[in-house]
Amino acid sequence: MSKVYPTATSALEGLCVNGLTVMSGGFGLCGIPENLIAALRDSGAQNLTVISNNAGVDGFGLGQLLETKQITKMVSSYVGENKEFERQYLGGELELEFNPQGTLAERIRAGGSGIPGFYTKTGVGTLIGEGKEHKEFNGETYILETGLKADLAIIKAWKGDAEGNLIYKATARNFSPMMAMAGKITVAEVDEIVPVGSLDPNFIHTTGIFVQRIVEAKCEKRIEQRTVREA
Amino acid sequence: MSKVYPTATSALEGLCVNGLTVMSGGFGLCGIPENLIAALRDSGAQNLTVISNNAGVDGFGLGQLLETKQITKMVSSYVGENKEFERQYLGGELELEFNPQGTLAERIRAGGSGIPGFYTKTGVGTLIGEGKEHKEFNGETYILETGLKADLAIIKAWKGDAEGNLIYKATARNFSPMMAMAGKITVAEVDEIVPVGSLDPNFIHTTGIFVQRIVEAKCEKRIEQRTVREA
Amino acid sequence: MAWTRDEMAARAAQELEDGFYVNLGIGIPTLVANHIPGGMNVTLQSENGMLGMGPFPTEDEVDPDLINAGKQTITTLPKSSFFDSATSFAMIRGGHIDLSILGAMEVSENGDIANWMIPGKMVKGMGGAMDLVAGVKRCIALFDHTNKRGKSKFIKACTLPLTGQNCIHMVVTDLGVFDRAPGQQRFRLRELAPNVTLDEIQAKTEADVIWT
Amino acid sequence: MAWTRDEMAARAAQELEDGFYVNLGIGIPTLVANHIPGGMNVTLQSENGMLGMGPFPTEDEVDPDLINAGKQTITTLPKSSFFDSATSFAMIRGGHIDLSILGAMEVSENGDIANWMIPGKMVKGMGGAMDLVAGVKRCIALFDHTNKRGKSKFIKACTLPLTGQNCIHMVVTDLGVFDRAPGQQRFRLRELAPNVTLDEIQAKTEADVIWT
Repeated sequence: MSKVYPTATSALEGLCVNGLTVMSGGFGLCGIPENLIAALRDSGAQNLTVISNNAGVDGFGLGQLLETKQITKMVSSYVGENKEFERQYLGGELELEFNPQGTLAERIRAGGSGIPGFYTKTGVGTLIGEGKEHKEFNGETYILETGLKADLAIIKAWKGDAEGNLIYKATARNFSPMMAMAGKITVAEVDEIVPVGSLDPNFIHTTGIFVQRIVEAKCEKRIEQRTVREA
Repeated sequence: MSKVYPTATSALEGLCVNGLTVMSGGFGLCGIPENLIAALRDSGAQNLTVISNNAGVDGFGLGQLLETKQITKMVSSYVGENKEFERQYLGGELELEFNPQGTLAERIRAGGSGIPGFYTKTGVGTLIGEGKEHKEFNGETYILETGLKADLAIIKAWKGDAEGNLIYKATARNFSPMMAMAGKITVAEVDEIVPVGSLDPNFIHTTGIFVQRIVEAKCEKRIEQRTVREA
Repeated sequence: MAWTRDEMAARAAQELEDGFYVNLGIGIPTLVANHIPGGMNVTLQSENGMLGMGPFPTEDEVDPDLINAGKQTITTLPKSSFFDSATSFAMIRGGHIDLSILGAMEVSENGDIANWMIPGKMVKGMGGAMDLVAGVKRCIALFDHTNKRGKSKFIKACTLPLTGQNCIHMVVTDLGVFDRAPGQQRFRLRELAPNVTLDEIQAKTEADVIWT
Repeated sequence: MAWTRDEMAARAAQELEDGFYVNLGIGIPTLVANHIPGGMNVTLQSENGMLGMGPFPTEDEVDPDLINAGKQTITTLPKSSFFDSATSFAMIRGGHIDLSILGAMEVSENGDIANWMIPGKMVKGMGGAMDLVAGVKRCIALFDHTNKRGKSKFIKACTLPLTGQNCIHMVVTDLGVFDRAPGQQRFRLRELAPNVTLDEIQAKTEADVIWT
């Protein structure tokens, strides 16, 4: 029972059903599972709820799933970079649930860790706190946030092995380690599959227990804000 | 303002007051801050509450603080290896609060993460659940556990730099990364202080923001259950 | 003839499946590691922060920084990974471990387990046991059917303080095997140890189970 | 003469201290990085998962896997470290960041801030702003004193949906500086930009502050 799949399409085989809740890693376009997003689009699965910090850009990343109207609901912290998103949202075609970024990250970690709820100060006294349980601890007010899980998590890592052990590079790590935990099935695409035993056990970011399938795939790695200084 | 101290004693200077709540890293005797424990004992600070998965063995690790009766209360998951502990506990000299090991680890992480409470299934229907708030999520019952913080966290790492960045070795990591987060002041003893920039930023276990003081010190690393097979 | 401890471990090992992540408790459950079928990829978790536990070290390989949850020196395997205790129990609490095999002082007919505390005696603590029984997908209790005075340990209701409620899915004792499918309330006798009669096991079982 | 954006950033940078861990918001706050006094060890956090943010890369150094929270390409420093988003916000929520400097649409006299949403317009989202104002030890709001129509943005009560309640400790605008000590309710005028008169700043401030 190998975890290694030859292509992004085969790595999603049997998983892409209508109505799926999908977590998708990445911050902006950094660390997104480009090939798995494209494969999910090609699967034609409809009526998706997508949990992702951002919504991609027009025509790239999750923007590809928006173009084809496969997404019904987004759970995100920031969605600024996407005209098609704006059009669908303002037109009432797309449901949107904003979460503060740290609350989103912690909800995903909680979901993967068997924690159905936790309290946070973030959002107290704002729209985010409305309708949520409030509770005092040591004289301060907190709100209850719930754990998030997904039927499918698609993430991007730098290197991985056939056991599903993963390492990430730089800030491309972001949400992927928690999403790996919170997905009922987690599929990782990696720049490189390396032999089992070549990753140092002290420095594995996501252990294989959280990863059910893995595929090596080449990423374009588009940059949103190329900012340089003089050499 | 350097984080580096020349000795364990100097690294605790000004911190060892009576009535302190101290977190101490390690699982059994694996990954305990041997030198900082000894320095805490030598400080003479009384009436300590110690949060640590275990309580050391007679005369070593936290056993040293028990011998001198500096500890008033322990918060632990397992304390089996210590006769002096047993004597003081049965004699009513020592208060003991048992936490399930995973609840203890998560309470410490929560304390360091600004999360005052979270729900868990662990302990529902047992003594651990008594007197705690119960709440249903999706038809299942959970109990509320609170975040833990400490005035002082003493931990042990493998290598560290002057910025307080740390890496741990093998299973000596255990509770230390969370305790580093939950200590108002965190002091780390390391096998080796290395130059800033020599630790790979992708593979730092505890970032310097969680570490206020660091000291290089030689550890005995006593083994509790030396178990070997034939070569 | 009842099963030996090693035979009990071998029987429990039959519940392993390829690709399983497993946590083995201290005592008899540790022996299960010796009975993992060849060619089957089973990964052992140690709750102090490791996946892919290897065998005990040779004298040369002993590393004080590398121990299991029983505080014994161990080794790594090529697939091993280390992590902190919060991540370790996120794994356990979050239902990522397929199987936990653990010892018991008492198991009740509704799947409660008591294995951490005897009132009046010095209590060592529950360690990770409460987290394991609450979080792991499937829990097998492995224990001697009766105590030293011949009294059943598979009983109507636990008399000792519980480790967990309604969390045991299979019971393997020296006399036989009982299980219940997810959602089922009652255990059913599945297997008798060689030369153990139905009469004998019934006489030694206080729990109300399905015998046929 | 009111402060320029760069002068505002320079003034905010005077609040930095050696050893501080600081999160800078998008926009004017980003400029604060250019005014860190030489020899002062200040570590910049980027909430997408980095401590020790370095300068923008040269063309050769550009790495798509290395960006800041504004999605700009950046570089590392010798002290840098990377971590996941949950750890990043554990840092923020847990009060480990010493200082956050962020932009604002409105700040109220009791320290509320609104900077994420204008009803009726397309809302991009709060990103990490709500976590930052709720968690960081000290928050400085850096913004133009009035909007384009000359209306005060430092007001009695925010009219826009809040980002956080009672969380701003210092206000730096193009006209001057206001602060309040921990536990104090009201802000006090601390400093005027060069050639800004008390009359002018009072006329442009709706918030009830202590002027002397």
